Amino acid sequence: EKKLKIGATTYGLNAEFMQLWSAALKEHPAVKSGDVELTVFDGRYDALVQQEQFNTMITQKFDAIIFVPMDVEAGAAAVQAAHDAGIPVVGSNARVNSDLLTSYVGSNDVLAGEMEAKAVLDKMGCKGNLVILEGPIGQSGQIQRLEGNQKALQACPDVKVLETQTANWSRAEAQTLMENWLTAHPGQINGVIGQNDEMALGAIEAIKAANLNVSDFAIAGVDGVTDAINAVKDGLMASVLQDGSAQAQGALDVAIKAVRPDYTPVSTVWTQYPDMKWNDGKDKDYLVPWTQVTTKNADKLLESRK
Amino acid sequence: MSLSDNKTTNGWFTSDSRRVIIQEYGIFFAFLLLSLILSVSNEYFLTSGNISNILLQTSINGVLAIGMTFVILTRGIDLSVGSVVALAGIVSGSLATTSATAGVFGAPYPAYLALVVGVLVGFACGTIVGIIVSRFAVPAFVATLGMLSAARGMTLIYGGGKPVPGLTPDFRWIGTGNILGVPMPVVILAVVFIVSWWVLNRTRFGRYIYAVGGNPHAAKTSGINVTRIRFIVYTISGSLSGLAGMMLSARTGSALPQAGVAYELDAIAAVVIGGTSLSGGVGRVTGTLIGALIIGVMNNGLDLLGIQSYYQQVLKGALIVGAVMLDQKRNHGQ
Amino acid sequence: MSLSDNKTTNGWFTSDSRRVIIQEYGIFFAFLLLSLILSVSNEYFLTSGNISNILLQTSINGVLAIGMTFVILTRGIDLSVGSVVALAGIVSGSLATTSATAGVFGAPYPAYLALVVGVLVGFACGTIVGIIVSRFAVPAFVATLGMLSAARGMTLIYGGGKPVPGLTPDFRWIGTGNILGVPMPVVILAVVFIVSWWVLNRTRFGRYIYAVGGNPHAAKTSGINVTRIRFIVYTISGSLSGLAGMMLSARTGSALPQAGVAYELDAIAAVVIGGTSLSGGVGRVTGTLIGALIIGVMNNGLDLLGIQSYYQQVLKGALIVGAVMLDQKRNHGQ
Amino acid sequence: MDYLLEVEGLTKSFSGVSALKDGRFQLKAGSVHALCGGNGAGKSTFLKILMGIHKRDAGSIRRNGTEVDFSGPANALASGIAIIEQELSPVPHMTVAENIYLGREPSGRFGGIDFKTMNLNAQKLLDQLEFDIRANQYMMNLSVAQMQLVEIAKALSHDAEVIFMDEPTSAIGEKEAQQLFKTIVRLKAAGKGVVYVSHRLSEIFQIADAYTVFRDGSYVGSGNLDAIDRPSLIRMIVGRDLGEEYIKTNVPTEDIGFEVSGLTASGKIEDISFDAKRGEIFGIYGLMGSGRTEIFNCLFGLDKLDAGTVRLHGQHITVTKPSEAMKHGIAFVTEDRKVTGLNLDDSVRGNIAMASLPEMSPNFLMRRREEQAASTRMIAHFGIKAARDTMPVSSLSGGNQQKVVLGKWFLRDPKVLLLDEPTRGVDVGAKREIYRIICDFAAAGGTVIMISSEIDEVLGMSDRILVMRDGRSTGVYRREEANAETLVHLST
Ligand SMILES: Nc1ncnc2c1ncn2[C@@H]1O[C@H](COP(=O)(O)OP(=O)(O)OP(=O)(O)O)[C@@H](O)[C@H]1O
Ligand SMILES: Nc1ncnc2c1ncn2[C@@H]1O[C@H](COP(=O)(O)OP(=O)(O)OP(=O)(O)O)[C@@H](O)[C@H]1O
Ligand SMILES: [Mg+2]
Ligand SMILES: [Mg+2]
Repeated sequence: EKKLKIGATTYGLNAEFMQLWSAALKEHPAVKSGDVELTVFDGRYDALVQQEQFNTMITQKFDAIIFVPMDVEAGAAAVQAAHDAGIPVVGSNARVNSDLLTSYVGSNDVLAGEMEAKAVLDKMGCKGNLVILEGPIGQSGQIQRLEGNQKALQACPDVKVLETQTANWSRAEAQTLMENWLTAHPGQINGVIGQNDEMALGAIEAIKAANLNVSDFAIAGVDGVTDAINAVKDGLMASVLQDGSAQAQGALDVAIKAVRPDYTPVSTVWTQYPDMKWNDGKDKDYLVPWTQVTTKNADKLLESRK
Repeated sequence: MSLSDNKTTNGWFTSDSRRVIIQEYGIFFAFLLLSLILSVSNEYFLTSGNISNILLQTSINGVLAIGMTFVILTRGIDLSVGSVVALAGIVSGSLATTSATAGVFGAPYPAYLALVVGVLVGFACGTIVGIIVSRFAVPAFVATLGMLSAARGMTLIYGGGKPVPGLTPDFRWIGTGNILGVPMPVVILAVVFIVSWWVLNRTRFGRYIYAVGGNPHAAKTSGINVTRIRFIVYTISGSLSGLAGMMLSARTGSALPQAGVAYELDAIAAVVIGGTSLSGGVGRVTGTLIGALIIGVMNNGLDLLGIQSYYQQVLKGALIVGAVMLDQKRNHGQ
Repeated sequence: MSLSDNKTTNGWFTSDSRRVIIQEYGIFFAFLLLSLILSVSNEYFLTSGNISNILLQTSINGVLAIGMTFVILTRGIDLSVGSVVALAGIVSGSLATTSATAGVFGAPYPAYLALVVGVLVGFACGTIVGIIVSRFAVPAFVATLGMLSAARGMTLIYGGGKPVPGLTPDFRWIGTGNILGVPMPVVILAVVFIVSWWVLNRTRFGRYIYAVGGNPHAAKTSGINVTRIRFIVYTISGSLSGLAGMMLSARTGSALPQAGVAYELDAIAAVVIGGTSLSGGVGRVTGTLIGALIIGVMNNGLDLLGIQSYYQQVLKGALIVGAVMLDQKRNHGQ
Repeated sequence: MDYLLEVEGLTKSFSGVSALKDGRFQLKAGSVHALCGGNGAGKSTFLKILMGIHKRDAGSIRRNGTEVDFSGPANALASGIAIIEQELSPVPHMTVAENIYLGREPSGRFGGIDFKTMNLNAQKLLDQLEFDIRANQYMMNLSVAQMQLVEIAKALSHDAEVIFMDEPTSAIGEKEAQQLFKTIVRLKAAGKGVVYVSHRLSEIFQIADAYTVFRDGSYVGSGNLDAIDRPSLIRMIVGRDLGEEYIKTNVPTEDIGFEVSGLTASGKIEDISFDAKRGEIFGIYGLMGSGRTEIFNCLFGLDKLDAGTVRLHGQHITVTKPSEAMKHGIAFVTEDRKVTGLNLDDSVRGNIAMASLPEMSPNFLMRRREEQAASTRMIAHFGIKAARDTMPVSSLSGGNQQKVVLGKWFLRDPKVLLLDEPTRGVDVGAKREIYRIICDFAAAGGTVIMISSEIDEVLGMSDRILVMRDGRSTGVYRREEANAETLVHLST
């Protein structure tokens, strides 16, 4: 049987999460065995660059494409182009607004937003003031996690949101922002919702620098990056793990299936998450469950990173 | 001051025009070499489909870089192009969308109207920058850095931070259509290039630009309205950025508020690689086009070869420097 | 670039030195005005805690901008500072981490060792750039743009795209510690500033930098080794970027591969706002410090006032331009 | 005996165009050696090679008998050679003292510079030369003439054994020139060697001992100055006999062409009034900094005037910017070709056309053929020596650059010509040509107003002369009633 040529384009590879995602893709058994020849493209945080990479893959007659779009809307044109060329496209990790996707393998960001906000609100006892550190405005992660944040906040009408501002997923930016907020609202901030771990970690550093006690704050993030797991272990924050490896490997399984009708999945994802059913690779949406990071599973999670 | 403003590194202005000429060919030579290497390394590189890809990928940066050439020739710089791309894209997109939520009242309007408005948005940004630079003598770097920030902010405010999806097919034609098989963005780039070449090389205004960049004192003493020329180049760059913004949104199918981030670097790089001096007065728009093509070919080629992203970044850095070094070397050699 | 932007208006070199001096005070005046407005609008602005915040937030950009001043004074530019920040951060971090996976063999090493290595990494990047610019006559923009890309790539390759967490407290001291209550980053900025001021204003090397920027030909005929001066400024900027990279990772607690993106723009902005001309030969490191403070105060103040990020961007653009315009206006007025 | 410098067979070409074919010369200690030749003869190139600024293609240079090969000016300086370059090269944002001692700053404490000593030394040097410049002034605030004086002081401060002076007096006044000559005499007495380049032959005969003549890059001859007379030297330089130096062919009419009254720009000039007739050459003489250039700047709209009226052919005109002045038919040949005259990045042709762009492109489009024809015409008219008119003007010799500036303004067919030091750096032959062209222009009914620091030139060319002192006019004198003494007297 001929080797499959499968390409993946990600919105960008410079941050840890996508790095883990793409590393997992390369660890997929079908890639290791040589059945699949995999190329991972770096979208360089530009929707147009991703579209151009689609064109490159179409030119080179790739068999299937895995797509982590930079933007919800702008990815649609790229998917259309691949569809026109008869190449199946499997979405992963981030949503794209197109019904031409073969499937989507990712996690529900609304849910994550809700989970992290809940963790913060629970610790605050459903009262007090909090601040929200957002991702870059307009990205699907930011939009959906904010939706989830607000859903959880509805349950606690007494909680006041003092500030909502973007720190662009960046720890350094969040740290600066938090330093300034601590000055502008002295003694008033009880909780911090970071839409990702990096920003939550930045807030923690700001709190430390202001000689405040981090455990007096309710802080949460999303993703489960290594630093965050360590922080959870130290009781500094809460985090929910987004299983990028499962998203990546699951997506590849679905992509292979789209080309080879007789394929059965070879990654461990499907056994690891029984809630996520393979359903013969025909589902439109595969949602990898979130895992709350706790002091109990932290070490195990860290172990799996090595 | 220009008393001593010799732009070469070694010794006086040793044979500048020769340098310019060789530079142009020199960089063309670097471009050919790069293309040659890539076509040997990858079977797809020279396919018509891929060449069309490269040209498409070059078109937006090419248009921006040509506008930038005008500005840099007068000793200026325009850092705002990327943000203006986004602003013009969003504003014109909101007129040309079928989406009920993202469009302005009455949208979709005819594509030509959206296009005119998009160019006007760019023109307006250029006008503001131009006034600040030419009348208030604010350094171009500061004025356009301000616009970089402000135009991005306005983009986000205008669209509420959300993209504008569902652009009409008419509007998208400038990104996806073609004329006699040539993709529209490439046609636009070609037209912009030819007109610019003609303006810079054949018209009075073009002469003024070189004169102002070469020696503003002498230009002024020769009766040239230096302030006006300085002003106009920013409106050109702004308008072309507006055009590029619409090419971008027409290609991607929706207008994005985060479009065009850091595009100014690529545009300036194309200009400088093409042999135009950042100190003004010297350069050719042909060089700029080749510079943009080098960047396009490099990005395309490294992706084609499937080189790992991290290594790509290192290679790109080395290749850019290498291309220019080759060029300089040839000059020195002679 | 803006070689003559502010010098053309009336004939000859009308009283430029007066202008330079006023420029420095002028921008200081803009800084005071901005601070005044903010302290009136927000009760917390002038608290000692907030002043300390501002200084902390200015420290990294300040160090980078001072390095950049050396380069710009010789008519150069250094776009690579942001990437070098990341590279030096990751490499030194990998020596100073307690993490078993992210550290190099034998880590954690003593903090001073990591610090020396971090500065050396920056120095090495500066050396490469310096050689390319000074020996091969490649325009600084191209050479440092190449390094911007290459150093980022090397950072990602070195750390596999992962951050280095768990930096030792000793190492973190340069970011979080303090001397007599003054935060270490502020102390570092102060030391860097004082040394740079002294070098630029009191030593031969400093005057040679001005001479090379002001008139390379005159410098050369006076027996100054122009090539060497050009080379050295890049090693200074590189080393200071290395230092800044460690200040950053020490502050945030881990070394991130995506650290420092676009820092070059802020650094150049501080230099230019501070009155240093991109065409070299004119400028003061004091101005640069004030420029960095203006940026710091602006970011801090807008956050304090709780202004929405979209509007912040528009305001920031307007304020930067406004500050410089005020400054220019005062000059013209006199 | 060993010569301080002995040069043979020096060759140099720039991108295939030969600038110097056979440079030869011997410099004795304690002598002043005049290097003579027309514009573009290769004098500056020759000196730049000796100074290590340019690399030679071939030839030998012996310094005190030993073969040397300087890789840069630093080496030349180290071996005791200093240069005053033809083109001024100041570091504008540094003080006079810093410019003078660039590269040789006195050390102070902690490895710093001893600015106090440096300023003191510089001031001492300037005072000793009787140059009226403060050492702590910024270079950019000086006039061209003052910058030239600083360059002179800088070269002298090196205490070098050999000093090259490439047209050091072309931009300065009579008084300062005499000051320089005194210094040269002192240097000679101290056993140093001076190489002196100038197109003013009277200077050469005043101070030089020996001469070497180049023509078209080749050695023509050399000898002692007391063995040659002025006409023979001129013949060697230009290769043919030249007639009378100043031949006036114009006759002033009674029509007033250009009238200025009460011109005032505060702090620079005050209450200047004069009128120039059609067909007249109206000279303006004054010492450095007396405000002559300022008059022109005001008339041409480059500087604001505080008071005063201007009439052109009887019509009242107001000028606020150069383009307006140009519309009225005024042309202005500025004194500093590098700063206000030329775009050094552009070609000879482009520079000639620079002030006539609207005329050459009535419909926006450049008329290339017309442009080419115009440039060919001006090159022929002024005898500009350039291999092609598309070569950059920066690669022309100084004198030829000056002619390009003249060509640029003559091309406009002006009614009124404002000439500020029009023959700066132009050789004897070409000077005569330019004088003839100016006279023809006046004879055809044009009005010429000419500033010159060269007393002979003002006296030889002008019909009437306005003398400036400290920003004021000390009167207008007819050619017949003026002579060198009166002018000097009135101007000081
Ligand atoms: N950098 C250069 N590139 C090309 N040609 C040059 C360059 N410098 C000088 N030349 C040419 O070399 C020739 C000699 O020039 P040079 O400046 O030595 O003349 P010169 O004798 O000093 O004349 P002048 O009296 O006008 O100063 C000229 O024809 C000039 O055009
Ligand atoms: N850039 C300047 N800044 C300050 N003062 C100046 C400047 N240029 C000229 N001046 C002064 O203005 C006055 C008139 O100078 P101007 O140049 O008109 O004199 P000039 O007679 O033409 O002398 P020169 O021989 O120097 O050209 C002088 O006192 C001079 O010092
Ligand atoms: Mg000469
Ligand atoms: Mg004058």
